Amino acid sequence: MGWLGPAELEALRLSLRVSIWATLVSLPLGIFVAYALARWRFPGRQLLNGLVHLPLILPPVVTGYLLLLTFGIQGPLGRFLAEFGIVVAFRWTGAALAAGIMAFPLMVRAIRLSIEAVDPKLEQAGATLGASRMFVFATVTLPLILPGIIAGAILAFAKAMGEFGATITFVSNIPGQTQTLPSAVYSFLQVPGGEPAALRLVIISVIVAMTALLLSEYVGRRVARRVAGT
Amino acid sequence: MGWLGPAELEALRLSLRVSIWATLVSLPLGIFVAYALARWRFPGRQLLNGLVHLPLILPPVVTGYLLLLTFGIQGPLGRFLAEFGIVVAFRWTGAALAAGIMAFPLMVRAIRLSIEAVDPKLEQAGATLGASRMFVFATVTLPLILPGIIAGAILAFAKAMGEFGATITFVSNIPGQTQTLPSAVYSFLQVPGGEPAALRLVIISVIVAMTALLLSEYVGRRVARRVAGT
Amino acid sequence: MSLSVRLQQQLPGIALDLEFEAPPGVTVLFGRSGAGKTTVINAVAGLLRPQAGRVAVDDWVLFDTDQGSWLPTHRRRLGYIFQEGRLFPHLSVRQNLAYGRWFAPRGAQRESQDRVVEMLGIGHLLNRRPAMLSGGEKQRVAIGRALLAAPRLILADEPLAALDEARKAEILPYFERLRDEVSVPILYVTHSAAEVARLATSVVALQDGKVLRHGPASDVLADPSVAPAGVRAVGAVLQVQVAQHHADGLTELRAGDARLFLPRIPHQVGEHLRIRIPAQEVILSNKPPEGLSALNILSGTVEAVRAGEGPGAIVSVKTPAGVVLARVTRRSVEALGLELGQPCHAVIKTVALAPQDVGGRVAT
Amino acid sequence: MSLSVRLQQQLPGIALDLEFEAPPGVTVLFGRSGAGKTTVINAVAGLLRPQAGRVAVDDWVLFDTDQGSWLPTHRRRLGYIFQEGRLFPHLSVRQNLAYGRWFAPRGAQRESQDRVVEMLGIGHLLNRRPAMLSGGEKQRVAIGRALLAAPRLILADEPLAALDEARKAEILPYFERLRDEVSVPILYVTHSAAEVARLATSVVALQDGKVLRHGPASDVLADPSVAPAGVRAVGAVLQVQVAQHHADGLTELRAGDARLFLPRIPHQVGEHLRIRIPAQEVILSNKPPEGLSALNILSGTVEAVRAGEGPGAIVSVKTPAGVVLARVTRRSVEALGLELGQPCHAVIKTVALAPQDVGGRVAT
Amino acid sequence: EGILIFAAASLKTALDQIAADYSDQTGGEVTVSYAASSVLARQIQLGAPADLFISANVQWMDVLVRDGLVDASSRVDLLGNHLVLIGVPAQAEAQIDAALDLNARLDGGFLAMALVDAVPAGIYGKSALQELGLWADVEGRIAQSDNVRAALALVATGAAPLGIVYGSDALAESRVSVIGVFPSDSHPPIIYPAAATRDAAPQAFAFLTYLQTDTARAVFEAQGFTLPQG
Ligand SMILES: Nc1ncnc2c1ncn2[C@@H]1O[C@H](COP(=O)(O)OP(=O)(O)OP(=O)(O)O)[C@@H](O)[C@H]1O
Ligand SMILES: Nc1ncnc2c1ncn2[C@@H]1O[C@H](COP(=O)(O)OP(=O)(O)OP(=O)(O)O)[C@@H](O)[C@H]1O
Ligand SMILES: [Mg+2]
Ligand SMILES: [Mg+2]
Repeated sequence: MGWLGPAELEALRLSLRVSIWATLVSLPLGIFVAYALARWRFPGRQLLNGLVHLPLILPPVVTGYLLLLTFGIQGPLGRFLAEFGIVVAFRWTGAALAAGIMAFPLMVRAIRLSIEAVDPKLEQAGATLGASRMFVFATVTLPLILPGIIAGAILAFAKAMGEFGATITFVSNIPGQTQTLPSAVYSFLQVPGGEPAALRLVIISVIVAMTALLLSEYVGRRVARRVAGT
Repeated sequence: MGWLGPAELEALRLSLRVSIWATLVSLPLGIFVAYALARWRFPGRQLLNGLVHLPLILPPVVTGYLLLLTFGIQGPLGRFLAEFGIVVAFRWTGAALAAGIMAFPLMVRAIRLSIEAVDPKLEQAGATLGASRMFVFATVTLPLILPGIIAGAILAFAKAMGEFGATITFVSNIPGQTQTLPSAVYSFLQVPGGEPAALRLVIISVIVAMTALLLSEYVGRRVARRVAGT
Repeated sequence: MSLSVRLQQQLPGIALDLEFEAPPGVTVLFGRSGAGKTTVINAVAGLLRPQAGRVAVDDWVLFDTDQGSWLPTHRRRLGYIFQEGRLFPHLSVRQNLAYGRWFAPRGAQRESQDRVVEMLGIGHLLNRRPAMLSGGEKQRVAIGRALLAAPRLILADEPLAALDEARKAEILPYFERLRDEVSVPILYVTHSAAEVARLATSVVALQDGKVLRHGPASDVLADPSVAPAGVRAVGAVLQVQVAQHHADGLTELRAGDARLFLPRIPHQVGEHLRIRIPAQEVILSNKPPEGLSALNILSGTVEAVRAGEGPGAIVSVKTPAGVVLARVTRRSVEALGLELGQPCHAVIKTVALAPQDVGGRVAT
Repeated sequence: MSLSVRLQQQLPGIALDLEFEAPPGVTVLFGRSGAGKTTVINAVAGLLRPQAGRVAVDDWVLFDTDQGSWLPTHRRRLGYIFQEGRLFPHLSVRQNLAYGRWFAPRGAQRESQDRVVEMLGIGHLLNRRPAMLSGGEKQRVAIGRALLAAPRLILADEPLAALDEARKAEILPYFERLRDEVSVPILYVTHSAAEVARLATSVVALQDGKVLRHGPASDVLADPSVAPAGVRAVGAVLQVQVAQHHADGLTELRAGDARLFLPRIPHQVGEHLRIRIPAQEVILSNKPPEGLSALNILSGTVEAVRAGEGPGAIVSVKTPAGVVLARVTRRSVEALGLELGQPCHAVIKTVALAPQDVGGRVAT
Repeated sequence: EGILIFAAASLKTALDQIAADYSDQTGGEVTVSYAASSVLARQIQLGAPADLFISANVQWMDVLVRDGLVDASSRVDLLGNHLVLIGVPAQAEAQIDAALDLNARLDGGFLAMALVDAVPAGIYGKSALQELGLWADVEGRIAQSDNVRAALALVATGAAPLGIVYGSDALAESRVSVIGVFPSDSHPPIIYPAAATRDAAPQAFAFLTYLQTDTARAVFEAQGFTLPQG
């Protein structure tokens, strides 16, 4: 990677860290929300659904601004978290939060669709054998939706790798802290002669995201075949 | 709508036009690509898959820039289309093109997942009754994936409503031609004290996108119930 | 343990409204396609919440809409064999079989897995996935999975329909053993008259969501008005004991003071069994028959003559072996003068008593 | 039209390697669960591409791996009744039924939809979706859908397994009529001996992917070594004509120079039929029997005695009505001295000849 | 401990170099977060831990001064810039005055600018055109980008024949030529103000001073910036 300067390497490392954390931390919640939306009928279901989709609909800058207002140093949630020693403002954790939130709708949708494709009759069969809802979920539903979870997670990862607008608006563009690859690309594009450097970074991030996507296709297909037992 | 100035109304109307066209025009292609990715094995399949996902992975500005290079007045495809009298540069059609391309991966993924959930045994049953592949697709696969298509289309619409980075880079911001709601929001956010105006526009676009999403949930569920016959 | 069921449920096609008591043993639900059999079983399993009703095993209430009580499916300790298998596609056959064991209470009486596997002939399939099984293989695994869950209530929806005769003949005794040894109530749907006759302790005949007839198997089956099972299923059940195995491949049974021959059966000398003698296989004679190929001739007196709507009649003959039923034509009833108290001889072909009709062990 | 099949295919469990010719009429595939029956049918349908083989209807080649020819499924003009229904969930029953009609060539001989609907008893279901049907109802619709596609080749995989006896009895004649009137080859999988005996023109017995025995139904069924169908299915088929309907509910048949009585059947006087007389229902006597409830006594001479491995033997008796098979014990064979050329009397219970065993019209 | 500077994105090349020089000389560590002035100002409003703010326009600095978020006494007008009219190389150089026939030069094409009501370069450009009496001629032919670099890209790729950008931007782009420089009295002075924030670390003042040394100014000038008059 002699091709990349230390600052750029730093940005790549940070982007990977941010995206991986964003994906892993939001995954359990994503599965839970997807399941709730797919299988439960409860008041406020549509509200939850709308909320989940919000980051997809809003211009990223607006999402970033709203994050700044709520999770910023003076924001209500920001202050609340700070009491537990968790600071996200202007930290890489904040970048992960922004990326995670921006990727969340994609993750939830992918998982939800795969849950809806599971035949409830199989879950019923599990229940007749004595398995509680939780156990049926863990042993029947979860394995069957594994391909969907993988797809959703990788999609979220790819989206997180590319996230820019909300991140820079929320946690700024601080090298080593919050300067992810896309932010670095932005910085280069703002100055004369910065295009080659920007292009280099774009190629890097495309390679990373593509690798993840193709890998997920491959893994997803293998898992799907294992799951279908063919 | 006395609440909105004429320029803002114009932006809303334009956003709706751009998003609806982007969705409708890309839908047939989206279904085709989703089907090819889900059911066919051909060389270059992974390449196609990667290409489809590119807009998701690239920073929007980069996508916009690439669009400018290929579909711009001087771009090869731009000049090619111009021979047929189709000009997209600095036109609302260009905004629709950008929005459509940005939303395409989401649309394809949603439709693809729903195709993969269709039991090939039903398609086989159609074949034994004498239906060709095309006919089976039209009469069995298509109706069964209708909920997925609706979901994918609305998702694409919502995404198109919020698209900003690629659009402004590609077709700029020409009031009445390419100034969509998100561009207007961005403008307001650039100047001190512009927040209330920006908020107003954000609320409008959220209402539109949310209505579409909830409608799609509702229609999707009804269609799914009709399809499942329960 | 006995199962009591009361249900009311409005369906698009029919209105379900029924009530029956299933005594210990096998209660066969039968009725034409669409009569509501699967719906009843699903309600007992808790997969369907009926508009009104109550289901209880003794005084363990599974649900009671009057009291608003409802036990979720997984607490009902079921073994449900579905009409369509429903194996878990992502688990191997072995894992499918093991699924229910997780939840069986520690002390629960439980089948040995090896034994069930052997009986079902699925030993060579244990490492396969369901997608790689044939239709019948799937159903066999589904049966095994339900049985291994140590259920307190077995629900079986046409469990043997997809199986070949030979396999049926192997699995039927297993259900019989369950019926006779374990006190688990079994609710069993089948369209096969042979299975009804062989397994049923009691029979519930459904028609359009209502109970058409309900009672001990012998009563319901002997009733020609209950069309669905078919008159061919009518038969008498005799208590017998294995007396001797002969060298020419026949087994001799002691039935009361009489003897019966039938093709060799695998039971040990001295064992007590029940055998079903299909009414249809019995010929009556008013003279002691001679020179017939039939080895079993029981002499007795006519106890009852029931004429159906068709050309046939069911004649009960009291013999030293017990009461034997014979299905003959009304024309023969007149020709032979078969009246109450009249002495007569029942001729039963040896080969008509195939091993299939030999019931399992009887608690002595 | 006749169907020729040659296949080789390696499966995880078994190696399929077989060849057979299916003459016009119904060719029943049977064999134990997992023997490869569905696999064969799928290869004929083109749903599975075998490693090697050839399938043709007369000289219309469906595929031939030697020549590399392969007709896609939808050009094979099939009517495939699947083991698991496979109805289109998004279409109503009516639309499911109509699906195949789109593709039938203009001039194709085609069943009237009304007639099929009535026969299958699905008239009241036409506007429902498959999810609202019971298991048996689904299967009936699936049968209708296949039949209405005007197929040139019918594939049926246990089509009646999910149906009740009464419904089976209603649908079987329909397959018989297809067999007798339309020259479409029918490949039919079943585990029911009664269906085999009733429908089969020829029988292909499969075991572990190989053809165990193949030939006309009567030959294969009379062969005790072909275990799967069960010896109980052995029987003789007689050509008869309806002579008279009696007032007491019996129908009199002319069989050669002899007469047979059986419970009233719906056929018209003068009609030609085939009836199956199960070997098991026949008792032999070496003296003219008297005072028996059985109305049918055919006198003849012993033509052959085939002893199986068990205690039983099949005795062929040449009577004026045709050859009748009787299954008796070897002990009886000795006791009665049943040897070649020996005169004897075959006793057949009237009620044993139930309408189920009466075949459909015979082309005269 | 080092200091964190929030700086307008267009300063990146120059400021990176100056910060590196400064570190070499003093050992003091300087981290710079580059983003749009509006984004940075808003982050400071909401508690960002920045020590120094360098804005690309006066308004946002005024807002922060008004809110008491920056140390008003430390405020300096650090840099200035020219506004230039650029074109594809075929365009001849010309005097920028009221006689300029922009429409003839556009020849039906668009004039690329930054957002004329929101982004500083666009605001300056609009007032210059108004001052010169050219605005009415071209008002309907302006393609507005979200930042001045994107406007430059429109001209560089040939999508627009003319554009109005900063002199510092035009300098390094070989695909465009400068047609002429707008008279500095045709628009409000272009000023990059700098100030230490309310809670700035002491080193921030040192660096602010360093920015005004001749060494630093030389670097800015090499990148095409001018020094503030007076
Ligand atoms: N998709 C599959 N992949 C691999 N092996 C299979 C597959 N389907 C079936 N088999 C195996 O191939 C053999 C033949 O299966 P097939 O379905 O043809 O049996 P069958 O005769 O139809 O049985 P049944 O009467 O139980 O339906 C079986 O041993 C089965 O385990
Ligand atoms: N999910 C459903 N929704 C509405 N009606 C249904 C549903 N399932 C079945 N029915 C209808 O309810 C009636 C009873 O169905 P059920 O499945 O209990 O029949 P069954 O006795 O099990 O029949 P089979 O022997 O064919 O399996 C039928 O008339 C059927 O059409
Ligand atoms: Mg049922
Ligand atoms: Mg099969």
